[in-house]
Amino acid sequence: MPYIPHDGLETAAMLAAVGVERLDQLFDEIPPTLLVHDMVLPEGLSEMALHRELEGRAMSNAPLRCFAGGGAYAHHIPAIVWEIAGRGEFYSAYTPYQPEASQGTLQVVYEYQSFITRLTGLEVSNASLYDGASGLAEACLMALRIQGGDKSILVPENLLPGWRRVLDSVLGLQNIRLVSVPYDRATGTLILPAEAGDAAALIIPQSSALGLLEPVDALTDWAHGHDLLAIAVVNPLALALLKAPGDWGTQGADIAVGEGQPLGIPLTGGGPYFGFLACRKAHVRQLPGRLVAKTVDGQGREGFCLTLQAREQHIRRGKATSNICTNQGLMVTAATIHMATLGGRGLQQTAVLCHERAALLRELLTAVPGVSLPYGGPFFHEFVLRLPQAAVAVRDALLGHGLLAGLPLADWGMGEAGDLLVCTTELLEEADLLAYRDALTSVLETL
Amino acid sequence: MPYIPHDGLETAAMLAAVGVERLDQLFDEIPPTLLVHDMVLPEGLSEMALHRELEGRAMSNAPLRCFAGGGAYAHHIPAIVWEIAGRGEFYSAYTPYQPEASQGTLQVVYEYQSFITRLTGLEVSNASLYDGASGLAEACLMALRIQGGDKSILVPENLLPGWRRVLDSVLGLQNIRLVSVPYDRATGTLILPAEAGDAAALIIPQSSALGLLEPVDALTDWAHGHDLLAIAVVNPLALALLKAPGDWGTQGADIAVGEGQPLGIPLTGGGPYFGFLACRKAHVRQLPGRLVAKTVDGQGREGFCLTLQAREQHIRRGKATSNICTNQGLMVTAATIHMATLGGRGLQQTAVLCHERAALLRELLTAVPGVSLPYGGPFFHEFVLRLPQAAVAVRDALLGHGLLAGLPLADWGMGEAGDLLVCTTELLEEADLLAYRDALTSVLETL
Amino acid sequence: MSASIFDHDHHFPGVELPSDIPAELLRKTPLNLPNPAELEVLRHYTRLSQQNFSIDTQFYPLGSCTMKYNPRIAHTMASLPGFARLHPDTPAPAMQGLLQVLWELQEWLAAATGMAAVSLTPAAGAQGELAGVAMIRAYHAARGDHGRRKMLIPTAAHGTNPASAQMAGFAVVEIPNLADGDLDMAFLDQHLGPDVAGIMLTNPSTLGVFERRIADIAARVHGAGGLLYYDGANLNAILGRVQPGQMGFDVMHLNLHKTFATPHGGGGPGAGAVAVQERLRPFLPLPTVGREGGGALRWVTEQELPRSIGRFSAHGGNIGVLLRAHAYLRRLGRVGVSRVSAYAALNANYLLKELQRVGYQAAFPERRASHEFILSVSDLQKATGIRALDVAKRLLDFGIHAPTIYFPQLVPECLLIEPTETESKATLDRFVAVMAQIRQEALEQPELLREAPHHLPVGRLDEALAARRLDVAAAQ
Amino acid sequence: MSASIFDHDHHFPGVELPSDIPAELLRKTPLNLPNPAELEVLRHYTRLSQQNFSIDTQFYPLGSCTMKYNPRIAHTMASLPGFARLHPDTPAPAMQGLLQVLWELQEWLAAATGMAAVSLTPAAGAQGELAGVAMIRAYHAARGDHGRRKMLIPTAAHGTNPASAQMAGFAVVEIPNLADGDLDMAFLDQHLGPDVAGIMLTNPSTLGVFERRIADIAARVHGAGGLLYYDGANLNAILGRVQPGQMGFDVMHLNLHKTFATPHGGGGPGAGAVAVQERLRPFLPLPTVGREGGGALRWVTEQELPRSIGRFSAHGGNIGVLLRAHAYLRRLGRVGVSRVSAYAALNANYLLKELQRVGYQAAFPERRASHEFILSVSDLQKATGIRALDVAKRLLDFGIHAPTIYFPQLVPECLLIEPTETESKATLDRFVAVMAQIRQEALEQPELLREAPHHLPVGRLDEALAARRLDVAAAQ
Ligand SMILES: Cc1ncc(COP(=O)(O)O)c(C=O)c1O
Ligand SMILES: Cc1ncc(COP(=O)(O)O)c(C=O)c1O
Repeated sequence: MPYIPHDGLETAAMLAAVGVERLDQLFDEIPPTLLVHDMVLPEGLSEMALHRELEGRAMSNAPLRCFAGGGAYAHHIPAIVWEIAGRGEFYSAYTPYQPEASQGTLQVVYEYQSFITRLTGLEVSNASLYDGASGLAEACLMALRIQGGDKSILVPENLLPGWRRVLDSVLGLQNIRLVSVPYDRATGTLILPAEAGDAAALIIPQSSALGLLEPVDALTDWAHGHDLLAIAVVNPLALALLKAPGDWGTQGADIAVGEGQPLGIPLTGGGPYFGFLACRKAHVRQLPGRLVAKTVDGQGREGFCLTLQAREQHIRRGKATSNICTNQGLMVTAATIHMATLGGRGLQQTAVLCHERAALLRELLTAVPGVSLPYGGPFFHEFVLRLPQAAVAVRDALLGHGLLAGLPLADWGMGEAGDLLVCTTELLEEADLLAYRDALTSVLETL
Repeated sequence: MPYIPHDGLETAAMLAAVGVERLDQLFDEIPPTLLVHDMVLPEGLSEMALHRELEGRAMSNAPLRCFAGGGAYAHHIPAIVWEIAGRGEFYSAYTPYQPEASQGTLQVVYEYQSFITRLTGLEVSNASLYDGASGLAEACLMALRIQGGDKSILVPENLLPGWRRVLDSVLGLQNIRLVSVPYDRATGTLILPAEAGDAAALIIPQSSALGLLEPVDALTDWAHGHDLLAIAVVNPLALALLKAPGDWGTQGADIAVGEGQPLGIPLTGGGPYFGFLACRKAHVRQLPGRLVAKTVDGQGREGFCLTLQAREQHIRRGKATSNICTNQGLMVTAATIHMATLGGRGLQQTAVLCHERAALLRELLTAVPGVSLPYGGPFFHEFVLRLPQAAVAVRDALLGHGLLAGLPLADWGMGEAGDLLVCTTELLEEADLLAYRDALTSVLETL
Repeated sequence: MSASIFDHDHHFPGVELPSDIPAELLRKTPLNLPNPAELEVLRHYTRLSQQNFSIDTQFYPLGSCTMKYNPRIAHTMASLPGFARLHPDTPAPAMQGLLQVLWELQEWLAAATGMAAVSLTPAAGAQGELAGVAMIRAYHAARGDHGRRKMLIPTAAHGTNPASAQMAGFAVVEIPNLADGDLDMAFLDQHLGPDVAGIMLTNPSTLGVFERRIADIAARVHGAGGLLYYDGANLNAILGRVQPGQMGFDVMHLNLHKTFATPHGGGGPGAGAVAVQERLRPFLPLPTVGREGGGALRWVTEQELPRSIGRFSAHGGNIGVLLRAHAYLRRLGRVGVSRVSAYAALNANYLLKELQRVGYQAAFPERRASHEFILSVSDLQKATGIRALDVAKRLLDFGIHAPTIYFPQLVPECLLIEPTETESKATLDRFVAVMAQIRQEALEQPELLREAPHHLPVGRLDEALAARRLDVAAAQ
Repeated sequence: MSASIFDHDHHFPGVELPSDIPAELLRKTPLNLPNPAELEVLRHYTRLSQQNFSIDTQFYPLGSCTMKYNPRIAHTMASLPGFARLHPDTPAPAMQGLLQVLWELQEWLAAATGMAAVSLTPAAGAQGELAGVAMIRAYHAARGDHGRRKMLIPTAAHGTNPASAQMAGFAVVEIPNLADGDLDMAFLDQHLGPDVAGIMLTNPSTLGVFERRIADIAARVHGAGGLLYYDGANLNAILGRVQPGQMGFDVMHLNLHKTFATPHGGGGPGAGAVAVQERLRPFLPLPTVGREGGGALRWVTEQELPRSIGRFSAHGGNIGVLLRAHAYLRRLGRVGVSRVSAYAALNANYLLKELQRVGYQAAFPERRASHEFILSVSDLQKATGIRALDVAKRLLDFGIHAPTIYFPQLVPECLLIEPTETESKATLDRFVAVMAQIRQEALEQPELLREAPHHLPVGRLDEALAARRLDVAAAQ
C-alpha cells in the first residue's frame, strides 16, 4: 500500500484495540446515505510507471530559449540552492509554531527579512506573501488601513495587467475604487496625476509593464505632497542596481512590494513564486503575514520566533490584517540561499549582465528591416520592440525556431499589434542573441 | 574566485602572519627550475556556462530503451534513494576513521553488511570493493591465501569476458595461473572439470555470460569434493529469487562475490558501481577491505566502528589482505537505502518482473522469422537470441529505432556472429517489448 | 543560535553599473549584502536545516495540519526541466504536457470531492476560502439577491474562515457547538434568514468529530437561500468515504498541502484549489484549464468565463505544488485514495484509545475520532498547574513534534492530535509511551515540564521581548 | 545508536516465484529482509545522515585526505539522465557526449601533471598505484630487463604504496627520511641497482614538506635504470606550480577524489587516474578514450594497445566520479587551478604559524608547510600523558573533525593537518582558538580530553570488544 506502513497483523491489532472489526466501522457516525458510491479516478501507478508518464509529459513541453519576461524571468539558479532548500528538514517542516523545534526555518526567515530590508531600504519585511500581484493587493489594503476612511487607490495604467486584474478581484470584494493613472503614449512613462482625489496611496512601479524605468523620485514626492502613501513595486534583482524604495524622493516610499521569483525560483509555468512586502517600522502593526524576530531564551541564548501574531488570523480571526496563513516558506528559503550564494556582488553582476544582454539584443533587433523601438527611455533588461507584423504571429512563428520571443502587448490589450515585449537574462549567450536576430529576420521575410 | 573564500584583506593578513609578502613565496623551497611555465587548460567557466555545456554533452548521448545487460542493468531507482544518499552528510564525509563522528555512515555499512549476508546466506560481508570484476579478483586472492601454496584458479569460460580480463590483469601480476573450465556448446552451461589439478578454487557463476543458470549445487559439491573452495559469482537482485550461495550443494559456497550495480546504482556509462564480497566467518581474517562491527562505548551505549583493521594496508602495509583503501562507500549507502526501500518483498517483485518480461520478450522475438534460441535451459532475465544476420549490424540498425537491442556475443569473442544477448528489466513495459519485436522484424527485412 | 550569514562577509570591489541608466535612477546606498563563499553558504544552511523538526525526521502529530509523508518522487517529477523551465506565457500549444497534468488534476479533484468543476489557481487554503466566499457573493449578486451580507461560521472554525469572509466583504456571525461536538441547530435556525449568504463548515469539524446532522444543516441553509462552503482542510478524514458534494456543500477548497501530500516547506507554498457545484461554475476564479474538441488544452480566460470572480495571482497559481499533488493522486489511484481515510481514522482512533488508557482525557469521549481528536489536560492543570503548553514543550525533548495546542479555543487546555495514515503502529506506540511518561512526570516533577524543552538548541523563547524589541532584521 | 532498519519489519505475504525456473535453483531459505514503509526508510536514513561529520557541515582538516569543498554543481551534472542512464555497452557513436568529457579530462590531467598520456580507468588511488607499478613492471619486462623485483618506498609513505607494490609482485624496500623531512640519499644510493624497478614517492611527502632534491633523486634512480612513481594524493599542494612530469616522474596516479574535489562519500567512490610519460604509453590500462581523424571518439581496446597492462574493472572505471572531476576542472580553468595550491599553501602555513603561536610543536619547524603539516604533541604526552588521540577526540566536541593521527608513523604523537584552500580565515581562526583551549584543558583538566568526546551520539567505542565479538551483521 503506497505510503501506508501497516501490515495485516498490525491493522488487526489496532482494530482490536479500538474495539471494531473492520476499517469501515470507524466511519459508523457518518450517515450511510452519504457514503461514496463511485469515484472516477484512475488506477494507481507504481513509482516507476509514474516516473515514466510524467517524464513524458515534461518532455512534451517544448524546450525554448526564453526571451519572455513580463514578471517572470528565466535566471540561472546555482545548484546548491535547491539542493539545500530541498533537504527534508526544510521541505517537510510545518510553519514554525514551535520555535524551539524550528530554529532552522526561523533563522532563514530572519535572514530573508534582513536581505529584503537591505534591498528595499525599508526597515521591516514580512516572511512572504503568495506572489507579487496578491502582495500588491495586500499592500493596498494595508495602505487603506493606515490611511483610514473610505478611500481609493491610484493604479498606473502601465502596471503589469495580470497584477491589475488581481487588484480588481481582491479589492473589488470590498468595493474599493481603483483610479487609473495614465501613461504618456509617447514616452511610455507615467504622467503625474492632476489631482489625488480621495486616494489613500499611489502605486509606483520602478519598471513598468513596458520595461521602462519610471521617475520614481518625482512620483513619490508627488504622492507625499498629496498626503498619499507611496507603494513601490519593484523587481528584487533590479534593486541590486536601481534606487532602493527607501531612497525614493525626499522621504522614501512607504511600502515596497514585488515578485520574488527572480531570486532563485524556477519558472514552473507560473508558480509557486513569492511576494515580498517591506515597510517602515511605524506601520508594522498593519503588516499582513508572518514576521520573525530575534529574542532570547531563559538562559539568555539567542533564538528566533514568530512575533506580533496578534495581527494574524489565528489570533485576531475576522479582524486580522489579512487572511493569509500558509505563505510561500520554501520559496523564501530558496531565495535566501540564492541571495547568499550570489552575494551582493553576484546579484549586481547578474543584474548588469541581464541588462547588457538586453542592450545588445535591442541593438541587434532594431537593425532588422522594419523593426523599430516605440520608446527610447531608460529600461531594465526588458524592452518593447515594434514589429512590422502582428507580434502574436511573429511570436508563434519563432516557436518553430526554438525561441519564446517575448510577450505580444496585444495579449495584454496594450500598445499596437506589432509590439512585442522582449526580455533577456544572463542565461542568454551572445550566440542566442544572434540566433534570435537571424530567426526574426527570416520570419519577417517569410511571414 | 570559485570555491576560495579569501578576500584581499584576509589574504594580506594571512601572508603577514606567515611572514611572506606574496603567495609565490610560499613555494620558495621548490627549486625554481621546476616551476610550471605553461599548462594547456581551458579558461574557467561560470557555473551557468558549465551547466549549459555539460547539459549539451549529456543530451548528445542518445536516449535509448535499454535491452542490454551483460553485468550492468537498467533498473528503476526509487526517488528517495539518491535524495538521501546525496545528502551532504553522506556525500561529503570521509571514510569513518573517527567512529564517534561517523555513526551515520558506520550504521549504514553495518546494515548493508547485514543485507548482503542475508541475500548470500553467508555470515560476513565486507564494506565493498570497487566493482564485481575486481571483487572477483580479490576473492581469488583470498582463496589463494586461505588455501596456501602456489596454486591456480579454475575459471569458467562462460564468465563475463570483462571479468575474465580483470582476473588476467590482476592475478597475472602475481603470476597466478588461470585454468579455463569449458562450457557445453550445446547447453551453454559448464561441464564439470575432469580434474582439479593444483587449483585453490573454482569460480561458479550462478548465471553465466549467456544468461543461463548453472547447476550450482553440483559444481559446489564437485569443488568441495576436490578440496577446492567454491567462489560464487552472483547477481544480488537474482538472489531475491535464486538459491543463496550459502545453500549451494551440501556445504554451501565459501565466498560469494558480485556486482552491486543492480541495487540502486545508475548505469552512468559503466561506473561507479560496487563489488560485494561475503564469506564464512572462519575466513574473516583473509577478507579484503573494510569491515564494520557493532560494539559499545564506555557508558554501554551501542555504536559502530571499523574492525579487524590489522588486515588492511594502513596498518599491515605490504602484508595487507589487499591494497584497497577508498572503496565505493556512497554506492553502498545508496544500495542500502535501495534495498530498504524496496524491502525483501519489493526486491522479489522486481526480480520476478524482470524475469517475466524476459520470458515474454523471448517468446515475441522467437516468433520473428529467422530468429532462434541457441540455448533452452533456465535463465534469469537475460537470454541469447540467434539472429539470421550479424548481431552487430542488427544492434547498430536498431539504434535508429531508439533501442539498445542487446550485446552481440561476437564483441566478446563468444558464440556465433548472429548471437545477441538480450536483457529485460522491470523498466520495460509491454509496449516496449512489442516495439522491439516490430523494429527487429523491420530491420531484419531491410538489412 | 547558529552563526549568522552576515558573519560571512567578504570585501570585494564593487561592480560597475550600466552607463545607459541615468544616475538618479541607480542605487544611492551601496548594496550591503554578504558575499560568502559557496562552501560557507552550503554549510550555514545545511546546519540550519538540522535545527528543524520535520516529517522526514520526526513524528509530527500537528492537528489540523495533516503532516503526512510527502513522497519524494513528487518533488523529483515537479523538478523536471520540462516543467521547471516553462515560462508562464508560453503559448498553450508549447505547454500541452503541463496543461494535461493540470486538466487531469481538475478532473480528479472534482471526482474525489463529488463536485462539478474545479479551479486550481488559489495559492493556499486561505486564498481558496476567499475565492470560495467570493463565488458565493457573486452567485447571490448575479441573482440580484443583494441583501446577503452575513456569513455563518462555527466558533471552533479555523481563523482563516472568518478572516476570509471578512476580506470578501461579509459580516461574520459565529455559531456555537454543542457539548457533543455537533453544531447548535437552534442557534443556526435563529440566525438563518434573507441576510445570510451562507455557512462555512469543515466536516469532520475542527473538533475532530463528524458533524452527523450535515444533511439537515444543508437542507436548512439551502432552504433559507444560503450556500454551504466546505473548508477542505480536513478532507484527509473522509477521502473516498463521503464527498462534500454529496453532503450538500456548494463550494469548497482543498488544501493540497495537507490531504494531497504536498510539502509544507516550513510555511508553504500550498495550493488551495476550489471545487464547486454546477451552479457556481460560471464564477470560478481564473485561469482554469479547458479542453477543446480535438483534445487540445488551453487556459480558460475571462472571454469564456465572463462572470468569473477574477484572478488571485498573476499566473496560474502554485503549479509546482499542483504537479506534486497530481503525482500523489496518480500514484495512489482510486484504491489508494480510499485507503487514506481508512488508515488516518485507524491511527487516530487507536491513538485516542491508547492515550485514554494511559490516563488522558478525551474532549469528546463518546465520539469516534475522525482523522484527529482532542485531548484536554485541564485535569493536569487543576492537579499540578501543568498546562497543554508544558506537555507540548516536553514532547519536543523526546524528538516528537508537539500537537496543535489551544486550538480550537473552546476546549480548555487542549491538544489537537492528528497522526495521519503514514505513521506506523510502532511510532504511535512510542508516542503513547512518551505521553505516559510525561503524564507521570507532570505529577511527580512538574518543573521538568515547565522548563522544557531541555534538549533543543534553545529553551522557551521570550516572545514578549521579541515583540517589544522587534529585532526583525540584522543590523547593518 | 539509532534504531535499526531491522526494527521496521512488516509481514507481507510472499511473492510467487517464476515457474520456468527449476525449484532446485530457487531460494531455499525465505528472503529475510525488512519491508519498511517509504517514510520509515526516509526517516531512518535521514536521521543517520545527521550523525555524520562531513565537509558540508564541519571543518574537516584530515591530513592526506584533502577534504575540500565538493561543488554541488558537479553532482547535478553527473546526475543528468543523459549520463546517468547510459549503458556501458552503448556503441560509441551513441555516447559521444560522454566520450567527449572523458577525452577532455584525459587531456587536461595530462596538461596539469606535465605527462604525455592518461588512463582514467583506475577506481581509486590504490588501484591507480597498482596500475602504475604494473606499468613499471611491464616496461622493464618489455625491454627484457627481468631482474627488477624491488620497489623502493619511503617509510613514511601511505600504506597503499607498499600494499600495491606487493600486489604487483614487487618486494618492498623501505627508505628512511632524514630529520629535516627529506629523503635519506645515502640510503637510496646504497639500494639502487639492477634489481630495483623503481621508487614510489609523493612530493610534497606525507611529512608535509617538499622534497627539495627531487631532481637529484630522479637522476639517480633513472641512472640506475629505475622508474619514478608519483603518488598523486598530495597534488593539491602543487597544482599549477610544479608538475610531476617536470620533476622527473615517469608514472603517477591522481586522486580525483582529493585534488579534483569529487566527494569522498563516506568511503568512496574515488577515481585514481594514471598519467605516464611517453615511453609508458603503450602499457596504459584500458580502456582509454581515443580520437579519430574526423574527431569521432571511441574506446581504445587491446587491439590498438596490445601491450597494455590490461583492465582493472569490468567497464571504463568510475565514470560518475570522472564527470565530477571534469566539471570541477572546467569550472576552475587554468587560473582557478593555479589558485588551488596557492591558497592551500596559504591556509596551511598560516595555520601552522598560528598553532605554533598558541604553543603547539611543529614536526619540521624549519620547513615551509606544503598544503599540510605535522604537529607532535609528544610534549603534552610527557607533561600530562595526553596523547594525539585525546586531542583528536576532544576536537570532535567542538564540531571539528579530527586531523589524521599517528600517520605518518615515524613522527610520535603526530597530528597531520590539512586545511585545504576552501576554508576561510574565520574557520581557521576558530580552529586555532579551539586548539588553544584544548591545550589549556590538557594541562589543567586532562580527564576532559581522555574521556572525550562528550557531546556526540556515542563516546569512545570499545574497539577490542568489536574485534572479539565480531558482530558484523544483524542477527536474523
Ligand atoms: C481547518 C483549516 N482551514 C483552513 C486552513 C488554511 O489553509 P492555509 O494555511 O493553506 O491557508 C487551515 C490550515 O492551516 C486549516 O487547518
Ligand atoms: C598519500 C596517499 N596515497 C594513496 C592513497 C590511496 O588512495 P585511495 O584511498 O583512493 O585508494 C591515499 C588516500 O588515502 C593517500 O593519502
